[in-house]
Amino acid sequence: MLELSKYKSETRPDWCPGCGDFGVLNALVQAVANLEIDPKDLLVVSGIGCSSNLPGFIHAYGFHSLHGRAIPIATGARLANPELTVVVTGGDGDGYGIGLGHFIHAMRRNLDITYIVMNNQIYGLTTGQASPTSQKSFVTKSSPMGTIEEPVNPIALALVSGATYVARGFSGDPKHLAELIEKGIKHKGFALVDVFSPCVTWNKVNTYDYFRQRVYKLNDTGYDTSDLGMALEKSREWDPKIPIGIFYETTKPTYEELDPVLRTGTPPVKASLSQSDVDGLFNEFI
Amino acid sequence: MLELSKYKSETRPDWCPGCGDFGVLNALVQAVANLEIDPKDLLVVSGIGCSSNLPGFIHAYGFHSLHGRAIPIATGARLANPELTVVVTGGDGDGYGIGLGHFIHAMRRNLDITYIVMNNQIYGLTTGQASPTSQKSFVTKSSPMGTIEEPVNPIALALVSGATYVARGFSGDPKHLAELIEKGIKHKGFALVDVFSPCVTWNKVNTYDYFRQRVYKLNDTGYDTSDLGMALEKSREWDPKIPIGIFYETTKPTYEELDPVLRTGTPPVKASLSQSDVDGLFNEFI
Amino acid sequence: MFARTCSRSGFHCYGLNSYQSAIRGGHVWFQVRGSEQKVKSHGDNVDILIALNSESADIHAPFVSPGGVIIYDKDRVKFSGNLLSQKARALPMPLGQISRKFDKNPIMQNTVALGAALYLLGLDFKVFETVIGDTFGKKKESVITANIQAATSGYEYAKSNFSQLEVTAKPPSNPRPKMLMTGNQAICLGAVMAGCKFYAAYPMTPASGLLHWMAAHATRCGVVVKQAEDELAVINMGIGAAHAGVRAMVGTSGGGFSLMVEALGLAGMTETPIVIVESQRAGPSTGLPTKTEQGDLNMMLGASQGDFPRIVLSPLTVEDAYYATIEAFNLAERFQCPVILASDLLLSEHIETVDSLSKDVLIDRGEWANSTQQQPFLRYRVTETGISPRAIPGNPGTIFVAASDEHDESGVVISDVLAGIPKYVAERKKQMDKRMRKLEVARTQMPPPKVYGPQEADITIVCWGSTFGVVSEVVDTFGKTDGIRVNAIAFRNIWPFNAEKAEPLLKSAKKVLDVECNYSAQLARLIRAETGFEIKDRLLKYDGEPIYPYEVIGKIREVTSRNA
Amino acid sequence: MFARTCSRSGFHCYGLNSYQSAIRGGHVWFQVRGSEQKVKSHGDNVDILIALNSESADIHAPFVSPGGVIIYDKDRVKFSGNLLSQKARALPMPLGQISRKFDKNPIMQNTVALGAALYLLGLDFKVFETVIGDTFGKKKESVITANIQAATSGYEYAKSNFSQLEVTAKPPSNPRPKMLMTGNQAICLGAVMAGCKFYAAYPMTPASGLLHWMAAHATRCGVVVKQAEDELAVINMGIGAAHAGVRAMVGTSGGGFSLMVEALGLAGMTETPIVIVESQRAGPSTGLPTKTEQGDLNMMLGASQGDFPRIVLSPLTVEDAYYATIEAFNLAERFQCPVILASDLLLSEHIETVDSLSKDVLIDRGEWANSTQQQPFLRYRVTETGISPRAIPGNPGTIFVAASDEHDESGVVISDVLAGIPKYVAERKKQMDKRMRKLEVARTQMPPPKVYGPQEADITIVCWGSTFGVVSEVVDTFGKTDGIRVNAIAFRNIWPFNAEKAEPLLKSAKKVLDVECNYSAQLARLIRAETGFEIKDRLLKYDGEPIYPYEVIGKIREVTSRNA
Ligand SMILES: Cc1ncc(C[n+]2csc(CCOP(=O)(O)OP(=O)(O)O)c2C)c(N)n1
Ligand SMILES: Cc1ncc(C[n+]2csc(CCOP(=O)(O)OP(=O)(O)O)c2C)c(N)n1
Ligand code: SF4
Ligand code: SF4
Ligand SMILES: [Mg+2]
Ligand SMILES: [Mg+2]
Repeated sequence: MLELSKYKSETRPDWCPGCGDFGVLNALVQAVANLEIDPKDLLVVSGIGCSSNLPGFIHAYGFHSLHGRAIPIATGARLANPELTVVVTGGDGDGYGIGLGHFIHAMRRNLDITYIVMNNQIYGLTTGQASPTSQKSFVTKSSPMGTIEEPVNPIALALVSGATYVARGFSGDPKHLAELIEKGIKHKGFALVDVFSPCVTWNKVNTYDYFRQRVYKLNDTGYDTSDLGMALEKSREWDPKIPIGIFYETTKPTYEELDPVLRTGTPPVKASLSQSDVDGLFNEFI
Repeated sequence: MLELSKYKSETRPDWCPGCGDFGVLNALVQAVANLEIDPKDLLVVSGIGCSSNLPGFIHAYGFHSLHGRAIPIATGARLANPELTVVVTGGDGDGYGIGLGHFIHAMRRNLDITYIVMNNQIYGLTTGQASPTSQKSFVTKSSPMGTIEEPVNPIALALVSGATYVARGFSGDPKHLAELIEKGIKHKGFALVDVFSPCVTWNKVNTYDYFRQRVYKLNDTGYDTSDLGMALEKSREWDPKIPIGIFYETTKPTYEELDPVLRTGTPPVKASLSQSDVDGLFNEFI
Repeated sequence: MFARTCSRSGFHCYGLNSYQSAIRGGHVWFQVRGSEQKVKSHGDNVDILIALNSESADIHAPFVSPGGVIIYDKDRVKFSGNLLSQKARALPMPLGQISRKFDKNPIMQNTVALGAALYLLGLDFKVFETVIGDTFGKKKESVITANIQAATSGYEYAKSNFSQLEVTAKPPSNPRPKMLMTGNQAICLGAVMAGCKFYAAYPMTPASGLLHWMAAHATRCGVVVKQAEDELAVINMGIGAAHAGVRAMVGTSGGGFSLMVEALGLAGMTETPIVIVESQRAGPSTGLPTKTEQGDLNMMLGASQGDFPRIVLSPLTVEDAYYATIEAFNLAERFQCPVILASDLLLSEHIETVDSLSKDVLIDRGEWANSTQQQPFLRYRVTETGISPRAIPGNPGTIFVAASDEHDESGVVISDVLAGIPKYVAERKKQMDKRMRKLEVARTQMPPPKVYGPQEADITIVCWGSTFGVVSEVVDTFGKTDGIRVNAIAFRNIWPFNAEKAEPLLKSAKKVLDVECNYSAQLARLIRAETGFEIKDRLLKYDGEPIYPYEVIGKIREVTSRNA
Repeated sequence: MFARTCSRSGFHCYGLNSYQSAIRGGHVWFQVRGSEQKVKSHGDNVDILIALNSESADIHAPFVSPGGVIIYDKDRVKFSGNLLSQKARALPMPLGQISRKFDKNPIMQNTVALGAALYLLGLDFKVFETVIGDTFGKKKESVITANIQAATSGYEYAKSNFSQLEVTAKPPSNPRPKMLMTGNQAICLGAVMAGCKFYAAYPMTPASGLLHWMAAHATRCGVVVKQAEDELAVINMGIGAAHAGVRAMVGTSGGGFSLMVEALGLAGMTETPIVIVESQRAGPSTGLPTKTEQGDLNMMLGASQGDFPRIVLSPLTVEDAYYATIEAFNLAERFQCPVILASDLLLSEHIETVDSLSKDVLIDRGEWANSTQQQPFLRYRVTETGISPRAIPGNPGTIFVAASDEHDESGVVISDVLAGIPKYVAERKKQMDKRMRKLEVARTQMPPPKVYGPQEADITIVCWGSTFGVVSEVVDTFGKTDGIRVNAIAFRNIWPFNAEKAEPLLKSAKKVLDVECNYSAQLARLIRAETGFEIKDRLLKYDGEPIYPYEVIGKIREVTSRNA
């Protein structure tokens, strides 16, 4: 294990005291320290949102990009340099709202990246509007009469879209969360870690207490993480109890292993810029 | 039943002879004729693609919009005038590729519209590139070594996203397809009709023959359309047989029934433009 | 609450909130200026500064006006006082101590300080009580009581410890309560008065206020309000709603507008009327989400591929935002094209008293096909003005398809099998000409830019949008008291640009100074592109803060003294 | 295949495909011009017209040059011949009948007609055989044989029935096979020669050819090619790849570029080098997907909120497309900003012989931090040129976060808790100034517009991008033979606009004519915005078809005769 201080950023997180995102940051640091990933080889990519400020708070390379576009940025970076450990962090609005299309397309690619979503069921940074995971009838600034849409179910979407590692954590249990993240990073292929990360300022319903009373660990129930059908069933559980832990895990060839250029082994960023057979290339046009 | 000729457009379809989309057009006409929907009350919205040319080929109001944006256009139109029958038509690239996010968000709204996707597993109009439903290893102009991504499973996505009517048809069986579409339009809430609609020009794998040899009707097997778990299982069936028919059907309040303004009954397009209590409104600012 | 107390007491006022994206803490302050006269900008100085932390105290102390005061928490704020100007006073108060008596929420400190401010300015405490009552109306009675008690304590503390300001507020002789609103609220009010029935948005500072107001007033005003999954959906929903026949509006800031670019052209091509509020903030990219800028003009003018008609209006004041919004809906339907309402953080979020807004709203829905339309119905009929009578789904006899592909008069697409055939090559040109003719007609109907101040001036300031606030204040104050005569040309109906009307105004000016809140003088560049007239003297600010009167005045002095 | 036969025979040629979105049928034709001299445009007339249906025959017959021929299927095409010009000949052939002997695919008719054309022009049949062999190389042997046999039959039929053209092609004395490629291919070749390692795209006419070529050459050239789910993903993937350190390119047309707008600003703000090919087609909106236009310049210049540096190059010819692409990569990395390569359907899709392209490619990767960087590493260090040394993930000692929010020199965002604090207000301004300084430096380095033709001219044509093809042909031919002296100023390095170099050229011209393929004279407007110089005479075409030499000549005559 590397020292946790290796990942300490100069910048103090600007989250509200008590924000769930602190727990996620700590868990991520714990995970990469356990895995002994050198900060220089770690790239943390995010979109925009309170949660998406995370890359600024960890000492590692980072890209704090656009709202909803973290996954394409991460995809490009990973394809250019598969030697990097690429972790994507962001919010529920960022990933399951505006970024939903990218999220699903990324999963069917099974690129070897880890996606951590700080799901607070609210738009935090923009001061409290309904998010795609807000529970039905949730009253916010943009839904004064309560929301009327079915919330997105990220776990179920991941399961039917080809993700090869699907987990859910709770920032109120950072030790468990760190394990989930660590396994997700170690996992070869796309790993989703959805995290209940309470927004103490704008979401007065889905609080730490709310989750403490409801969550239980799949792991404690002798659950089989290789059973997709069962995973789908578990993904629909919410009342009265909510499962956390690894829902599903499987092994499939990664995108990196299948791409005709990447499978040759040289990371593009290290390849020579000049073409090997210039004459042959030019002759194609004659 | 209204006469089919009522829906006949002046414009002859410009699809390649044999294109699966002819079957879809005919089935749609049959369905709206059976339902006696006056062409003036029918709005057909599409994106861009061969399949998205459909609104030009049926005598009804239409909006041939942007690639991937048919669903938001249809959503706006329906919210402005819920007295219209709104049908969205398009391709797999349009709906499951660039438009995937809108597709999923629309389903969780359960707006009462019908979405027909002419799924030919290829980008037809742009002369044959891989689409999000292209089978793995499919060779196209953009994937000369074969595609390496897991195809999108639209049925499964619909099932986990809150769609209340989920069906699949085959344009080689237009009578069955017409029934599915008719039921979809009659259904209160979001209805998806995914259609195997072969592209005879660019997809030489998923041909009429390919499907004729594989499809079977769920209806013929005493299948229970109210069982979500079973529907999910069926959605994963492909080899050796592929189910068509209604996968799942349920009743839930529609968006129109829940929206605080729409549920008052007056379609916004018919509401008076002037405010009823102007003084009260102005006084709020004092 | 303080601003509302002023406006109800019949004062004019202007308030600006300075804050950050981060929800928590950071450096947050709110400044209010009140006066018997209309207040047109946030001004240079503050009369009463309330500092809840040392940082705020240090930063803003130098701006406390002579005769003004700084109120701060004597237990928590370290404040030396030597940053204050000579005649200003430092008034330490036990804000926290008093407030904790009534509620543990630290926000209550504000209320205590407000109470003190009321005393210092000689405002009527009763008016304040009604404001508190209305503000917390829906909350528990106890909250109201606590607030009133806290304010009273502050009032009493100030009364026993400090003397009133010299500049105490003399209530206007005939106190008439004024309307107080933000630019965003003025836009919303204009929209619902214009008959807007559909509003879609995705949250984004500084446009979120539109969504919040609309959502809160949806049922009351009969507006279907849709928070969509992203801005692509937002604008396409708006276009769909407009196609179905309602007046539709969408709102966003620059980043969201970037995502609306493709559909802007769709509205142009299908000739669908739609109003888009673009409330600018400091860019590029995510930039400074809570800071102001006027940096998106180039984008609004260039957005989307190809040539098509669009209209851009930039309201000059909160009051104007109300009228410009109504006008935007009329223009959108008259010319069947997208209309962009260019606001910015300063205009959208600052709060200002407005003189009575007209409740008499003229609605012009443009040209419509009647239901006994001759067949075949030509939705895109080529006409002299370029305007073709519209029809909407549900109407018998006018069935057509709106298409983003090029089409003929009836709407049939000519991009596929017909493209390249001479007849359809000509047809394409006719449709382009027809659409662009609308823009030419609109151009001739655009009013000239607003000339503000004296006819004759030594220097003429050119500006657009919210910057008119500070510019007009300088014209009114400095321009009237100093020897230098100042007037302004404010561009509000920005596009299509009416060069015939603008050019003579510019050419006849003695000296011209361009004042904009962006790096590259985007308006000045537009003016040059359209008239050839180059404005060399420029005051450009792009650090996120609004322009202050003293900056404009300084620049005026510089320009007029040079080779004078 | 015909074009390739010409080029292998040492001729210059230029070919243009006219087609529609619809895959099937429609009105499809392909025109080729060959000559001993360089051919610079599609020209006005055709020497040999092959018409497979009556429609094509009727439409194009008037354009068959005197001495030229029209070949048509005598069994299926009704052709009266009275549309032909005087000296042209109509040559009916049993195309269908002959072709059916070899294959049931109707495409084989083309091959028969090509065989006839070879005879008529006196081209070497052997060269054609090698072309067929290479074209169908990967297909079955039988296909090759069938094609050769079909062509032979056509050749023989023509030989026994018709006489050769008067303008038979004299093979150049020293026949050197020439390279033949489309603009898209030239861009691809330039990209891989410049070391591009990542190409992302979403299919879109007329940029799809880039994706097809790149996908086919991915392994061979070591380029990771990613077809993404949409253009939002495309450009963000490109930016991600560039951030990780490779040279990255993306390609699209106007509609897709509309979706890239937000990320353009991201590249600007994070200072990430990225090359974006924008191949324009006729807009607005979906428009005419298979037709050409130069209508997106306003968008390229205005795209994305706020001010940030971007560079726009518009290659003038296929050959130039190769060099401009290489330059684009160098500029992107030197100035760490997005570079837009403005192509259009005509340039991207027409096929042209090019004189030998240099294989000697200069690569300039700009400024890099070394690994023993002083700490803390300042990724956005304020420098005199605005350029800050870069670093990429994986490098020790240079850890930083690239952020779309405003940031300080080290990359720490100052948009949240720090915004509005005077120190950071100043910091913001410094970063804006730093970024925009890069644009100023780039501006001074931009070459002047290309002056083509004689120094002294009676009329100077202003153009950009692919329109240079037809303009330069007119300068070469008409300009040399007619009494009127013509030259041209072609804008290729469009932005940042180097007014100092352009203005004197424009001002010293006797008469200036703007020739553009768009409605609103977007280049002329840019020129006026930047120099004040107004070009009143304009030849603007926006019906989807490229500009023909005769149109330019007609306009020249009009302008020069007026008050001459
Ligand atoms: C294109 C665009 N639209 C809107 C915004 C405004 N915006 C910033 S963050 C955010 C939502 C944040 O919610 P979430 O992703 O859940 O993050 P959280 O703050 O809750 O952690 C929005 C809408 C933006 N930055 N860009
Ligand atoms: C923003 C944008 N990107 C790309 C395109 C080009 N384009 C037109 S249709 C199409 C795909 C069509 O595929 P699909 O939706 O499956 O329809 P099909 O033609 O197969 O019926 C694409 C990529 C476009 N019109 N707009
Ligand atoms: S607003 Fe909510 S999500 Fe954002 S920092 Fe505060 S607690 Fe966390
Ligand atoms: S290309 Fe394919 S999808 Fe398009 S019309 Fe032809 S057969 Fe149909
Ligand atoms: Mg959130
Ligand atoms: Mg398709």
